[in-house]
Amino acid sequence: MNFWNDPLKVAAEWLEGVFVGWGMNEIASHVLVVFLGVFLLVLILMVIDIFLVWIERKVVARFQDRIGPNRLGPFGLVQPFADIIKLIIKEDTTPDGADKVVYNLAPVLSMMSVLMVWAVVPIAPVMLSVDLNVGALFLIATGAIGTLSIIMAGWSSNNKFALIGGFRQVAIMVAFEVPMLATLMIPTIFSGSMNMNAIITAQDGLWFFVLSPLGALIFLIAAIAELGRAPFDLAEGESELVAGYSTEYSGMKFGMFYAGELLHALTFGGIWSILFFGGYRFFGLEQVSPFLAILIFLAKALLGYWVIMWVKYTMLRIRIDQMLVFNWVFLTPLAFALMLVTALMNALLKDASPWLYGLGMFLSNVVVGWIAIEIARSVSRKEREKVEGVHQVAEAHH
Amino acid sequence: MTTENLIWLIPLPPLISFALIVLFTNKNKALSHTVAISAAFLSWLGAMIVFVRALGVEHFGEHPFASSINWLPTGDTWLKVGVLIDPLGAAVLFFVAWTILMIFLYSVGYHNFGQPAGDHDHAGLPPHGATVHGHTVLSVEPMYSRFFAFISLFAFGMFTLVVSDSLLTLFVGWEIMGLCSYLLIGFWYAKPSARAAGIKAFMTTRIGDVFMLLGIAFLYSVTGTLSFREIFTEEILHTLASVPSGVFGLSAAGLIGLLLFIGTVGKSAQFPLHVWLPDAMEGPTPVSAMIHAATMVSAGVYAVIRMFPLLSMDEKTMTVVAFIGAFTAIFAATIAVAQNDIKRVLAYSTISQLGFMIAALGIGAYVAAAFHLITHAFFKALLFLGSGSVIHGMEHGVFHTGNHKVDPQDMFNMGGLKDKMPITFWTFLIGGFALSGFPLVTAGFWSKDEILADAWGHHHYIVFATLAIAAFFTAFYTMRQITLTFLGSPRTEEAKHAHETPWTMTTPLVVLAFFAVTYGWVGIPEHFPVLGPLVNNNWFHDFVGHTLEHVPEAPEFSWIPLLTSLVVALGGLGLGWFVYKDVKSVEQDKFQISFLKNKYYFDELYEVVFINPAYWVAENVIYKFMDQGVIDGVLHIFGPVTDKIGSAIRNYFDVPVVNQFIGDGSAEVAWWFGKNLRPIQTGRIQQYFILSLVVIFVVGGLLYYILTLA
Amino acid sequence: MTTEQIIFLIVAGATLASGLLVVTSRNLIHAALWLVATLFGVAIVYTLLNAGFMAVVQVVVYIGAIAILFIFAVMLTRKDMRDSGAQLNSNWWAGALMAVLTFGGLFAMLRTWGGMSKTAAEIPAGFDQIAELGAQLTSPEAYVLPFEVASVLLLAAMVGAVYLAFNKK
Amino acid sequence: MIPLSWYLTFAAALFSIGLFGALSRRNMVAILLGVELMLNAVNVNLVAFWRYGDVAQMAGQVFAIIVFAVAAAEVAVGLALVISVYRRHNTVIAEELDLMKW
Repeated sequence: MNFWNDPLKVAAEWLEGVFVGWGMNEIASHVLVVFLGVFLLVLILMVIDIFLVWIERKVVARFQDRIGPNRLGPFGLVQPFADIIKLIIKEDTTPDGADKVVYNLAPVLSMMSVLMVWAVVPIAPVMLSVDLNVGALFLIATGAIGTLSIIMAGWSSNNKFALIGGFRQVAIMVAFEVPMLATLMIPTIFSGSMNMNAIITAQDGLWFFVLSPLGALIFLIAAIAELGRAPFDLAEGESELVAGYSTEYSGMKFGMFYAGELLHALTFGGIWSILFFGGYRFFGLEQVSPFLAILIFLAKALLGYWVIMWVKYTMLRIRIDQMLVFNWVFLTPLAFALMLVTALMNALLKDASPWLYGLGMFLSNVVVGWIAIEIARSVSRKEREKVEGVHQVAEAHH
Repeated sequence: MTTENLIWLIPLPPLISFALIVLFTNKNKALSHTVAISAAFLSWLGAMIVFVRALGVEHFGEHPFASSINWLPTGDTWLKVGVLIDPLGAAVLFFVAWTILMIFLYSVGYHNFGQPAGDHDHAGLPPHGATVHGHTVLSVEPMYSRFFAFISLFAFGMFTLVVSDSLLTLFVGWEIMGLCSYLLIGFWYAKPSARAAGIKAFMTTRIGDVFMLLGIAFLYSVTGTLSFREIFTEEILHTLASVPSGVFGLSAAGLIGLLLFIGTVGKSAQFPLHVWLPDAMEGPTPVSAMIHAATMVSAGVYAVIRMFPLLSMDEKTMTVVAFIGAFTAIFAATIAVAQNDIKRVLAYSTISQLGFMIAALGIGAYVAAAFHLITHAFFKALLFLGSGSVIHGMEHGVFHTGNHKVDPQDMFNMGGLKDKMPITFWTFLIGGFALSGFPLVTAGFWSKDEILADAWGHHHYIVFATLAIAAFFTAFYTMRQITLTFLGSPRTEEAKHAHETPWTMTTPLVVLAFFAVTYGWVGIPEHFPVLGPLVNNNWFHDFVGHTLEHVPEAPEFSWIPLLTSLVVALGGLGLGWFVYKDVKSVEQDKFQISFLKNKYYFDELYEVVFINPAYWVAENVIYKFMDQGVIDGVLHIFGPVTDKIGSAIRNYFDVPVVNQFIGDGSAEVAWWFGKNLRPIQTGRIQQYFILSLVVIFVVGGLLYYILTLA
Repeated sequence: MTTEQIIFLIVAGATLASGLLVVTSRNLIHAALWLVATLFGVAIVYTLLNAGFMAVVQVVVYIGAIAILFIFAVMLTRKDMRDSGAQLNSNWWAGALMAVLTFGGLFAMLRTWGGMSKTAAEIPAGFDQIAELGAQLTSPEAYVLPFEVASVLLLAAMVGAVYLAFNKK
Repeated sequence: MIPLSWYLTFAAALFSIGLFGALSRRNMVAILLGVELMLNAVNVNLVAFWRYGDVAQMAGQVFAIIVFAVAAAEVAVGLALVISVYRRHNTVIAEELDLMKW
C-alpha cells in the first residue's frame, strides 16, 4: 500500500504515528487526525469555491457575449480574492430589531448544510469521509438544514422582503424535495442500495443516465429548484424582493450565503454525476490513481455545474404560483409515476439480460415522458382555450 | 337424474308456483295461470317418468324407490323425512298427476279467462257477468290469480302426501290440504254460505285430524318411528298387535289403526263426519273436483290403504271400518236420490263411493279398494268437471234471459242439454255409467265388481248385500241425474239457451272420459268369462298387490257377485230412466221424501246435539258463569284490594321514602356535588391533564405500595 | 469512561438543555429553533444507537418538515414580532411538579427493573438494517398492516389539515 | 459501551421536559412542541430497546417509524387546528379558548 494508491489512509496513519510519537493519547490523536481530515476537505472545498466565483463570472460573461474578469492575474484568476477582500472589509450591519443570534447563525448554517453533504460524497474509490448506508437520504436531510437556515435568515432580518423571500424559498424547497426524493429512489432501485459508493459501483457497465434519462432530468430540475437558481430564483427575485432572504445581510455574512449557493450548485453537479453519470468512473481510468479519479469526478461535477449555469443564464424567471403548480401537479406525479414504473420494470426484468434490461428501462422512461408531455400539452391547450375564449368574449362585448 | 331425486322434486313446482303467484304475478292473470299450469305440468311430467320407470322395475314391491334424509334431531335419533314410491304410490301418483293437471287446465275456462271484467264484480263473490254491446256475457273471476295460487298449494299438499315415506310428511301434506280446503271452499268469502261451509269443512275435518294426530303420536311412542317401511315389518306389526292398548280391549295396532281411521273418516267424509262434504259444493267447481276426486277425500282413503297392514292386525278395527264404510255407502246413496242440486247429487255419491272403498278395506279387499279409489277419482273428476260445464252452460242461458232467480245448479231447471252441449253430455254419460258400474266397458264396473266379488268371496254377506243395494241406488240416482239434466226437452228458457263450454273445459272432460273407460281394463280378473282369458292377466292386482308383503289372493271367480252387479247396475239405470223420463217438475218427483231430502236431518241433529249445547255452554257456563261470575268476581275482589294496598304503599312508602328521600334526595345530592364540582371543569385541557396525572400517580402509588411493600 | 460515553453525555446534556429551552423560552421562534436543536441531538443519539437510517429520517421528517411547519405556524399565529405576556400558565408549578414526579417515578421504576444492565449485542457483520426494515415493513408476516394503516392515517391527516386550514371565502 | 439505563434515563428526562411543556405553556403551538418532545422521547426508547434487544427483529425501528408518521399527522392536523382557531378567535392562548366549559 503506497501513498499513490490510497493517499488518505497512508497520510492519516503517518500523522497518527507522528502524534503518538509526540506523546499523545492514541484516541486523541485519532480524533485530531479525523478533525484535520475534515478541515482539509473543507479547506479544499472553500478554495474550489473561490474559483467557482471566477468560473461563474467567466461563464456568464461568455453567455452574455462578454469577456468577464480579465484584469487581475491571468484570465482574471485573482479577481475572486479581490472580491473576498472587499466583502471582508465591508461594514457588517445588523438591522435594528433583528433577532441577533438567529440572524448571525443563519449564514453559518447555510454554509454548513452544503459542507455536510460532502461527508457522504465519494470523490475517489478510496476517498470517502463517511460510508453511510443511507447516503442518498442524507442529501435530503442536509437540504432540510439548508431550508432551516433560509427561514432563519428571512425571519430574523425583521424585514418584510426578507421574510417573504424566506417563505418562498422554504415553500420551494419543501415542495421540490418530494420529486427529488422520488427520483433518488431510481438509482437506489438500480443499485439496490442507498450507499453512494454502491451506486457508483453499480454503474460499472452502464450509467444510470442511460437507464433513466427522465429520472436524471427530474433530478436536475428539482436540484435547480432546491438551489434557488434561475428559473426558480424567486426567493431573491431582485425585481420583486430586492434580494429576498439575504436582503439585510452584508459583508462576509452575505459572502457566506453567496459562496454557499455556488458550492451548493457544484455539490449538486457532483451528486448528479454520482447518481446518474457514474461519479469518479470513466472507462477504468479511475483505477489508475485516486488522483486521476478525483480529477474525473471534479470534471463531471463541473460539467453538471455548467449545465446548471447554462439553465440559469438561459431561462426566464417564472412566477411562484406557476412554479408550485408545476411541482405539485406535474413534476411530483411524474416522478412518482416514473418511480413506480421503474420499480415494476425492475421487478419484471430482474433476470433478463443486461441488454434487455437497459433497453426496457430506457424505453419505459421514454414512454412515461412522452405520456406526461402529451397530458401536459392537452391540459395546457384546454387552459389556453379557456383564456382565449374569455378573451374573445371580452372583445365581442366591446 | 335418479328416480329418487326426481321424486323429491315432484311436489316442488306447485309450491314454487304458489310462492311466485302470491309474491309476483298476482296482478297478471295470464302469467298466473301459465305459472300454475306449468308447475302442474312439470309435476305431471315427473310423475309420469316415475310411473314409467316404476313399471320397468322387476319385483317393484320389494324394491320401491325410496330415499330419506335426517331432518330433526330427537334426542339421540333423527326424525327422518323421505320419499317412497311403491306400487300403490305409483298408481296413486298416476291418477293424482293426471286429475290435477286436468283440473288446472279446466280452471282456466271455468273462471272465464279471456272474458271482460265484470260490471259490478267484487273480490269474494262469484262473477256476475259483464255487459258487452248490450249483451250480458260471463265475466272473469276477480280473484283469478289467487285461485291458482291456492290450488297450486293444494296440489303441493297432495303430491307431498303421496310421495312421503312416513306418517309425518303424510300428515304435513294432509294438513296443508286441510288449510287449502278451507281457503277454497270459502273462496267466495263474501257469500255467507261459502264462509259457513269453509268453517264447517275445516272444523269437521279437524275432529278427525286430532284423532289422527293422537294415533300418530301413539304409534311413534310405541315404535319410535313413523316411516312406513319400518313400521310395516313383520316384527313391529306383531309387536303392535300383541301389545294391549287398554282401550275397548283393542291391541295397540287396533287402537292406532282406529285413531288413524277416524282421521280418514273426517277427511273422506265418512259417517258420522260426512256433513261437511255436501256443503263444500259452495266452492268453485274445480275445487269440488279437486276435493272429491284428485286430492282431499282420496287422501283419506289413500291413508287408510297405506295403513292397511296395521289395520288388518286387529279384527275389531276391521269390523268397525267395514261397518262404517258399508253404512256410509248405502246411507249417502239414499240421500243422493232426493237431491235436486246437480253437484249435491255428486257429493253424496262421492260419500257413498268412498264408503265402498272403506268397506272394501274393512273386509280386507286391499287391491279392490285401491282400484276403486283410482277409477273413482277419474270418473268422479269427470263428473264434477262435467257438472261444472253444465252449470257454466246454464249460466250462459241465465245471462241470456237475464232471469237471475233461476238456479243454474238445479236439475229441474235443465233438461235436453244433450243437443246443446254434446261433448259435455257424452263425457258425462261415460262418467255416469262408470259411476253406476255399467257392465264391461266402464272402469267403475270392474272396480265395483271386484269389491263385490271380494265381499262375496270372503263371505262377508252382510257387507255384500248392503253394497249391492247401495250400488243399485247409485245407478238409479245417476240415471236420474242424466235424465233430468240431458234428456227430454228443456224445462226452462235458460236451458234452451245453454251453450257448450270452451275447449279448456271440454279437453279435460275428454281426457278424463278416456281414463274413465280404459282404466278399468287393467284390472279385469283373470277368471272373468271370455274377457279374463283374453287379457289373461289381472295386471292391477298383480302390480298393486305386491305393495304388501303377503300379496292378497284374488277372490275366486263366482257368478253371483257378477250377476248381482249386472242386475243392480242395469236395473238401477233402467229404473232411473223409466221413472224420470217424463218428469217435468219437482212436484212430479216421487222421491222428494223430506227425510232423504234433508239428509236424515243430520245437520239438524248435530245442531241440536252438538252445536246448540256448545253454544249454550259457551253462553251460560263459560261466559256467564265462569267469565262473568267467577273470573270477573275474583277480579272485582282483586281490584279494591290492590287499590287499597297501592294507596297504602304510595302514602306510606312511595311518597315519603322513595320520592322524598331517595328521589329528591339523590337529586339534591347530585345537585350539590355538581355545584361544587363544577369549577373543576374549567375547559382548560392542561388542568384536566394535570388532574388525570394526579390520579394516575395516586393510584399507581397505592398499587405500588400494595403490591410491593405490603 | 469510553469515548462513546463521553460523546453520549455531551449530546444528551446538550439535547436536554435545548429541550428545557424549548419549553421555557419566551420567544416561540426560539423555542422552535431549540426544538430543532433537540431533534438534532436525538438524531445523534440514534446514530450512537447504530440506527443511522432513523437518524437521517429524524432529520428529514422532524427538522425538514415538522420543525419548519412549527415555525410557519408560529409566524402565522402572531400579531407582533415578539411574544408578550406570560408564556406559562397559572398552573405551571403543578405542571412542573407533575413533570418532576413523572421523571422521578420513571427513574425509580427503571432502577428497580432488572433489564437495565443489559448490554448491546454486536450487530452481525453484513446485516443490512435498511433492507431488513424494508422487508419487515412490507412483509405480510410482519408489519405491512401497521405500515398501511399509518399511510392511511397520513392521508387522512393531510385531507383534514387541508380542510381545516383552508381559508373559506 | 453505553448502558441501556443511560438511554432510558435520557428518554425519561426528555419526556418529562416535554410533559412540562405540554402542561404549562399557554401558547397552543408551544404545547404541541412539548408533545413533540414526548414523542421523541418515546422514539428514543423504542430504538434503544431495538438496539439492546434482538437486533434482527426490527420491531423497535418499525414502531419508531410509525411514531414518525403519527407525529407528522398530529402536527399537520394540530397546526391546522391552531391556525383555524386563530382565524376564528384571533388567539392561540389555550386558556382563552374555554368556550366548551360547563
